[in-house]
Amino acid sequence: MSEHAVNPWVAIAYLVAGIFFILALRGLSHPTASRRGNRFGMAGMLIAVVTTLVTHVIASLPEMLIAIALGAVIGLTTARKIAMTAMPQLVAAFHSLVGLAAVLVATAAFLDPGGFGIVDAAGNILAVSRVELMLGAAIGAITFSGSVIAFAKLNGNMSGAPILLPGRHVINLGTIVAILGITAFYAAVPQAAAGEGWMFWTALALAFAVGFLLIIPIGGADMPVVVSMLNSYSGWAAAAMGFTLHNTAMIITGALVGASGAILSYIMCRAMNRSFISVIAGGFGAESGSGAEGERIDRPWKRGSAEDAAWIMKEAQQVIIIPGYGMAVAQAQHVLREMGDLLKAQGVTVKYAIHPVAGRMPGHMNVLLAEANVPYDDVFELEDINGEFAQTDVAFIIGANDVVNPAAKTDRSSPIYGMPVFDVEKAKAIFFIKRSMSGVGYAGVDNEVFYMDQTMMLLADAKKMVEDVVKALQH
Amino acid sequence: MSEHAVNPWVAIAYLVAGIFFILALRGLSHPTASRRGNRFGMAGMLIAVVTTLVTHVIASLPEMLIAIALGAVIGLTTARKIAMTAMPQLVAAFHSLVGLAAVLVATAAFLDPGGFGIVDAAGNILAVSRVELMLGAAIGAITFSGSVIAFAKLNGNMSGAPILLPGRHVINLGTIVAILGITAFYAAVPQAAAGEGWMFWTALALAFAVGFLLIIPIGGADMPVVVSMLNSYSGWAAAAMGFTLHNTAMIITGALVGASGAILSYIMCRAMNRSFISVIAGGFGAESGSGAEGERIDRPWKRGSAEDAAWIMKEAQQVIIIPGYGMAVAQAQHVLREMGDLLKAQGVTVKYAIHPVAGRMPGHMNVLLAEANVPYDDVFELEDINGEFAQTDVAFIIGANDVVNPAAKTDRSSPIYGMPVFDVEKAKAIFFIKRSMSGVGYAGVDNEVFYMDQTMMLLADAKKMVEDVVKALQH
Amino acid sequence: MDFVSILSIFVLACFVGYYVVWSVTPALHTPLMAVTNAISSVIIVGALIAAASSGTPAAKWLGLAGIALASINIFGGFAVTARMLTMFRKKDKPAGKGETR
Amino acid sequence: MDFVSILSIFVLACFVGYYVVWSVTPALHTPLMAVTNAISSVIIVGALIAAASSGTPAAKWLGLAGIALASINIFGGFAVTARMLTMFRKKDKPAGKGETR
Ligand SMILES: NC(=O)c1ccc[n+]([C@@H]2O[C@H](COP(=O)([O-])OP(=O)(O)OC[C@H]3O[C@@H](n4cnc5c(N)ncnc54)[C@H](OP(=O)(O)O)[C@@H]3O)[C@@H](O)[C@H]2O)c1
Ligand SMILES: NC(=O)c1ccc[n+]([C@@H]2O[C@H](COP(=O)([O-])OP(=O)(O)OC[C@H]3O[C@@H](n4cnc5c(N)ncnc54)[C@H](OP(=O)(O)O)[C@@H]3O)[C@@H](O)[C@H]2O)c1
Repeated sequence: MSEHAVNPWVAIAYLVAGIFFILALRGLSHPTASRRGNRFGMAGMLIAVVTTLVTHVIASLPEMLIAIALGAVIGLTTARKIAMTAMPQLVAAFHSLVGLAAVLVATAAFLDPGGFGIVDAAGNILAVSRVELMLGAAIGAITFSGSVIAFAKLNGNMSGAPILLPGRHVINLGTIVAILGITAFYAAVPQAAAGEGWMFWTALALAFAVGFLLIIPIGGADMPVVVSMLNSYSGWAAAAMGFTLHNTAMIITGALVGASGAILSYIMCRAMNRSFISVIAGGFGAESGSGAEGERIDRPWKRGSAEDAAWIMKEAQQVIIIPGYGMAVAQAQHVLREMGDLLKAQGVTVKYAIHPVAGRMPGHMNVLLAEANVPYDDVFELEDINGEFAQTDVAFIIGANDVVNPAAKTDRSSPIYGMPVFDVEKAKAIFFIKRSMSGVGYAGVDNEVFYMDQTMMLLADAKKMVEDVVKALQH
Repeated sequence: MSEHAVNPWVAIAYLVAGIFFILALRGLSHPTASRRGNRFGMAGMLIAVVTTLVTHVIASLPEMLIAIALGAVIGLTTARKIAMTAMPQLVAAFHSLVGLAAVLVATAAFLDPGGFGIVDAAGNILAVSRVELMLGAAIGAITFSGSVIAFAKLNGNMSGAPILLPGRHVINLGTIVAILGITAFYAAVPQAAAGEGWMFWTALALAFAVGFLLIIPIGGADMPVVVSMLNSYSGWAAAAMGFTLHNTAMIITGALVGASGAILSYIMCRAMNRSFISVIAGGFGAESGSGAEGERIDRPWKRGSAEDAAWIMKEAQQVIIIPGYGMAVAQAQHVLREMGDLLKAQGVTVKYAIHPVAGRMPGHMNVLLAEANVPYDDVFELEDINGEFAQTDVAFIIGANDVVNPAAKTDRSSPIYGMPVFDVEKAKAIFFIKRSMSGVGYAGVDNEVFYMDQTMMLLADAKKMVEDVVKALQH
Repeated sequence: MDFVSILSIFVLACFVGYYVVWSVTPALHTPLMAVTNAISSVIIVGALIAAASSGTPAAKWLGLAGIALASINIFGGFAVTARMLTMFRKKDKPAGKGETR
Repeated sequence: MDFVSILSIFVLACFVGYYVVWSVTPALHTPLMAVTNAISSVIIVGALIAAASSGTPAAKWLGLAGIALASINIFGGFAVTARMLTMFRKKDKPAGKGETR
């Protein structure tokens, strides 16, 4: 087949690929359907790639196959080796690659518009394609440099502290306006006049800079929102390239990914009771988990031991386990599941309760528990289990903090006021695992639950503490 | 502007109209958003009509305005006058009009293809347009004649009894195959050869006949499923015309309406625990509500009076009212709300429980209760209230029958086995309003609840009986 | 618009229809039937084109008849939907007799 | 395909995306992030076109680099999603230690 054949079957093949991507996401509405969904996704990608290969005259098949093989080896190795606790970083890293790929494609189209079929009779790039190319390249560049920073902050290669340049809002806004201005000017120039290259490269460089500038003022703990936002951007970049190439698969995918990132950011912001703007403006979450806010008045609290916990839970009717970020840090999920199994063997009903923003990424706790082979029908969402605490003997809080803070319900001045939280205070007994009394959660606020009558603090690393509980349960 | 201008703004206007229709349906996800949704729908229609008018050279504006005015008067008068209990008929009547309009448009396009811009250089109708026209006309014709029968059966102009012709499945299938065959042949003829007219008119006549033949064997009580199915068809007919006219608004609307009708049919069939095929095959529901199946063994039951009911409900903590088809027939919703208000004034908690297929149309009971000013937060769906019967003093069943029949849970041989039902038998006392002990519900089966210890039968017309209860409550 | 574009639009619209209809609350299923009725009369666009064209008198009259039928549906459908929807009220707003105040 | 068709497809796809993502169960939000990652690498189509074209050597090399980057994402994204999804199990199936049987 020749290049740019207007064969309707080609367009239909791309449409089918797009539909398969829709079905891939649709599968995620339930765990049992999700594996089939993932296979739909793979099939869609295969269709898109094969359709592209068979409808273009290919001057360099060996190189292309080598590039694919190289990517496959790196990708598969990473996917196999990565620890589940490192998922936030991995996602950020992957986004940076999508962003860079979008930049490369847009640049290639700019350099070789004929190959992409976007030239008019006079050999100039079509005006509408100029806008699409520039936007695709700019969004891709922002995604790339932003994701690199997000990766470095999440992976600890860079301090999570926000880096606040003076006048940063003005600088950022100014740069974005400059990019849009150049794009508009570029589109309006009737001929691909002199300076075409200059405009493209300047806009691209500015976009790289903006991605960097936008993300460095944002604290490490806010990175998940940022990662989701960049996910959304990578979708819009793909959609822009889809407009250029008149490719339905790319447009559908772009819209899906764009919506997914935007909705996940929204869900996170809503559950944290913060506005998206305040997250993006940056400067928050610098001190997360560092325990710097030690100026609290000393109040009495009770210390418990692993043996106490084992003894009381063994006698309980129902135990609800509430995991949080600390469980992920300590990698305590496997031993936690072991503890749950031991309790179940004693006839105790064990349930896991997961808050929508427990951990540092949507669904973070679910994946870790699943990794530890906790069956998903033992795992409950906030609204499904919150009514049960009054009939529960033990609430076992492991590395969670903000998500069980009653200040969210009572204290209007609290930064987390209005966020839905677990009603752990209704349980007969509470065990609270954290490393120290001075450590705070993501929001950096004190927690009334520490000082309640029915609470026993289990101060230690989460994994160590649960191992001790397991030992105590075993004899 | 000239005819068939390829002005992108025209296409964008139709797209906007389509999006407004999406938003109209989206509004129905909640009562408070629904009124705004309806205004979106009107705005979308206005955009579509105005766009069409300004982009065509119009030879006959006065006639067109008269036609619109005529339609407006008839439509608005009907909408204002119609009783809420007559909604099923009204919907059927409206569908028949959509179907007929689709037939008229397709025929007009067939007679004047030039005006629709669907001719090739030689002046023949394009092959793909021929298929679309023929399908649009045929689906429209089926919708029309089917809806007319459905209307007549629902409105009582025609007996609800199924009319079973011998060999009807063979006849129907044969006719449908003939229509498809003619369509294929018509599309394949290279020129608009002689016989073009003959083919179109034959297919159209056959389609009218099929709509008629398909629906007469179906019993009156199954009409709601049929009405929904015809709703779906009218959508597909609109979509087919949208393909012909390359009109985004029509395509989007067609898909929305098609999906809506299909999903509502599916919901009804699922809730009735019957397959769609068995409904369409017909012959069921002939004797609905006629009480013909009187061969039941006599078993002891208790008769109650309006005074008994008033006395016991006044003393109750919580009363759950379960309305059904009989309430609609008796038009008892207004006096029922009055009864509820009187009980509330006595400090009784009053809730209304609505089964997904109570009545004869999806959402039938909700509209009637809303008409009687029952606030929608007093109205609960099956799964939200079914757990409460054990803590409920009185279940007040008014004109419902099948939806409270425990045979659906216990008796594998019952025609309604597997349909979810209200657990009324867990309530401390049950009042059951119906006209006679011999009358049965839609499914024509006996109901264990009549004979239970805690049940009192209130035998009378529903409206009359509730009026008596209200009187008894008032002194 | 070429056929494949239209097909793509149609397929995606079917997905949208599927999701948007499932998100309708069961309490509003009757208004849903009424409003789908109204919007499916967008077929009036075809009738307008037929009536506007000066090609064939027969086509013109068919178009005018189509306009009238579709208009009944449009006005009737939206009006009856609006009538039903205004009936759905929340508890706090005093309803019924309270309205005459 | 003209611009308006593409725009229509895009707008409808946004609606589909909205609904389909909201229907994802919160427990699978992490796999969702991974799989959207994988599918957004459909941008590889553009990289393939660039690499296939014999127009400009620079464009070809950019395309090849794009292919490699997108492939990392495709293979890595789908594989890590599959790895996560196989972890989600129901109760009745014996899991964990039971697997070695
Ligand atoms: N999930 C998301 O998508 C997302 C996204 C952005 C932000 N957030 C935010 O993250 C927070 C999540 O709440 P959360 O309750 O899961 O966590 P959290 O409030 O951040 O609390 C973490 C707790 O774990 C303890 N901890 C840390 N390392 C530990 C270890 N090795 N062993 C034992 N304990 C350890 C900490 O106390 P010590 O230091 O004393 O040990 C702290 O009490 C929310 O505020 C949420 O808004 C979530
Ligand atoms: N909602 C839908 O979309 C839909 C669609 C299709 C089919 N259906 C079917 O319709 C049935 C609906 O169940 P349902 O419980 O609402 O109704 P039902 O089972 O049909 O029972 C109606 C009851 O009302 C009584 N009744 C009739 N007129 C009355 C009057 N004027 N005053 C007092 N009582 C009167 C009848 O008994 P008497 O004759 O003794 O008075 C009968 O017991 C289900 O089987 C369902 O599958 C529903």
